[in-house]
Amino acid sequence: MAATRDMDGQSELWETADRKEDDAALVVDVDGFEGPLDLLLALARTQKVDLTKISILALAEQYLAYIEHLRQLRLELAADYLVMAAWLAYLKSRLLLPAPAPDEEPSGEEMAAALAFRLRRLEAMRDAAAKLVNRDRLGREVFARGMPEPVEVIQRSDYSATLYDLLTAYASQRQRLMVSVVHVRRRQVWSLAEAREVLTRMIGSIADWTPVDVFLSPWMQTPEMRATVLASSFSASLELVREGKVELRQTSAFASLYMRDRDRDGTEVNKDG
Amino acid sequence: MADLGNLTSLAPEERRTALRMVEAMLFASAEPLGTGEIAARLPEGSDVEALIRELEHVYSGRGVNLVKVAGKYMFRTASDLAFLLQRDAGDQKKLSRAALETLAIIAYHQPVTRAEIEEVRGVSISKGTLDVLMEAGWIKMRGRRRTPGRPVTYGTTESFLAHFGLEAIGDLPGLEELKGAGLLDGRIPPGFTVPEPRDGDALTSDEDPLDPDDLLAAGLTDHD
Amino acid sequence: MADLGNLTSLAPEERRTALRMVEAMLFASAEPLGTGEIAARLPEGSDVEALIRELEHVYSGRGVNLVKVAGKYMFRTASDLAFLLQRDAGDQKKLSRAALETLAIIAYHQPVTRAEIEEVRGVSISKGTLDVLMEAGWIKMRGRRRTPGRPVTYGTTESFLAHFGLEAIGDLPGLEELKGAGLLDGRIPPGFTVPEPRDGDALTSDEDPLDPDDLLAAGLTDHD
Repeated sequence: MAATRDMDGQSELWETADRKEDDAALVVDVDGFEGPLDLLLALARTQKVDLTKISILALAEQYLAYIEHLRQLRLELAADYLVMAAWLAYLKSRLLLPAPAPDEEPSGEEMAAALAFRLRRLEAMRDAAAKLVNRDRLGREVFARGMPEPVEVIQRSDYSATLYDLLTAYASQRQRLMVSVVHVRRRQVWSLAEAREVLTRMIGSIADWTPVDVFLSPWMQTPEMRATVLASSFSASLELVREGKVELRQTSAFASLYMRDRDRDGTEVNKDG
Repeated sequence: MADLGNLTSLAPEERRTALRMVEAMLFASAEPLGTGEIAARLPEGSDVEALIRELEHVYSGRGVNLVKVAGKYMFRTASDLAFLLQRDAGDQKKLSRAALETLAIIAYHQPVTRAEIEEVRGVSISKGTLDVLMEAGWIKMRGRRRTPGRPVTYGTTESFLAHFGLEAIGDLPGLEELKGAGLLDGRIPPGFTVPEPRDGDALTSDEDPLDPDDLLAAGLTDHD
Repeated sequence: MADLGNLTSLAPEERRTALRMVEAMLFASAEPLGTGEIAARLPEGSDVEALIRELEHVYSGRGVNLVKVAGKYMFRTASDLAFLLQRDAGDQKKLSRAALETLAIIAYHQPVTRAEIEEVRGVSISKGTLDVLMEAGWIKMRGRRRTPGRPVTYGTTESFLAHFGLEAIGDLPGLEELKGAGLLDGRIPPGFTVPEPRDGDALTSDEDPLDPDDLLAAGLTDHD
């Protein structure tokens, strides 16, 4: 076989390409053959003649003997090996016995020629496969561009961005930040949770009725904040009242809202009671 | 004169630019490009063939060559430098002997049905074998044979040609000898019909197009 | 004299072969190659630098150029011919503004933690933003900052450099260059600086290596 160019590569590709024609090597391993035709081809090679000059009769006998040998070893044989054996036995009889009256049946010679043709064709295809596999193959011996730049078909979607995009993005965001550094950073919205947290922290330091806007004043330095701080802390303080933690007092509509620690007061009440 | 006019009328500078463009396009692609694809991006009236011939010449002795495969052009490394690069080919798929033989039979006998492949090999092929070849992108379903049962016919793909460095199916190694020996042509004993390998996707007179279902089933093989 | 001896002692034929080898290697490689990697496959004593300079020269006016990115070499379509390849760029995804800004901050401020990125941007970044950049192969986890919580530090990859055509991170323009390019306008408050980006994977003094778990979690980002 021609498949000897690259021993390592070949044996991977050709699994058992170098099966020997040796009779002895044909031991019992029918599994190694790809069907009866493959086995016949291997046997034919033992005749060491051109396949066009092969004796099909001798080959048939070889095959039958081999199968018989396997059966004596009580090996299970796939059905197609046995079908081939039966066909070869029939072929043998047709070749040996005088031809029956000419009819539609192909003659023994025609059958033998057909078999010889099939063997030659199989061998030819094997050689062709070997020649194919020994060509300079793309990705094995010869290589395409390793880093193709997408032209025709784009297999995977790539992210596109230019250095200009990158620098623009960086510069503009740094610039944005520069601007916000100049102004005092402020929160636009005081959340209920924040208000509640601040109020809770303060409860302990409230001695007596204290206007809520007094101790919220540090958070209300700008008019924008005033609304959100008042709204959130009012809601939060109502929550705290409901939970019995503070008391609220307002003398009249729109007057200042006063707040004091309920616990402190509560203890007094308890003492009183 | 009219035909050559376009080329010869190019100023040297324009010609050089066109050459650079062809070079860039072919170099950028890992797939073979046809002259049509190349021409589509060149200035109108460029003589693509002449430009390619010139590039072929420029690169002929280099580490990278311009070759024609599957009727298209691609750059690839020079084959004498295989020793240098083979270690790059780490994750090659290993083809079984059965798969390789099947591939050869499909290549030389296409369009060919599964039954015909089995007839040549004298053994049935496992479903996996054709799948592996289709997955590798080397074979595809072509159509259906107009015989009872309408069996699917198989043929090779463009990437088969590219992979094995063939310009066309007619360049398959030993094709002429096989034909001459009658192993591919009609001179065969009764009961054996072996069609000749045919190029191209055009269906033969005894092939029908695939049904929509076949195309769905073929899936990845239909990309070419 | 001793240094040059190796090169000049090469016979013209050997030199030509070595040149072809370098050309083929660079063509076939799936990533940029360093001189060390190239030298490893050349005959002992080859002057890789000289061979590359010659190849660079050969390709300098061509449709494809040999360029140096991230200290390594690769072939790339000549930039004036990029339009030839852009026709098909339709499938490319554009990076979101958030991703682009995050990438830029990582590039300039690396090694940088997520909290630091958020500090520079003034807004929090979603996990998805970093994932997109990792998926694009442009950023990677470098290590962990030696501060409470040991946050992961991010940096850019070699393919970031390759994509943006930078030879090194240090090539990113500084404050003055950004101003010069009109990207930053004149009203820059005192104390405003643009960091001098640092190159290389070597950990800084306040970085620990990544934990083994990090590497597992990083998955696809670990290929470089």
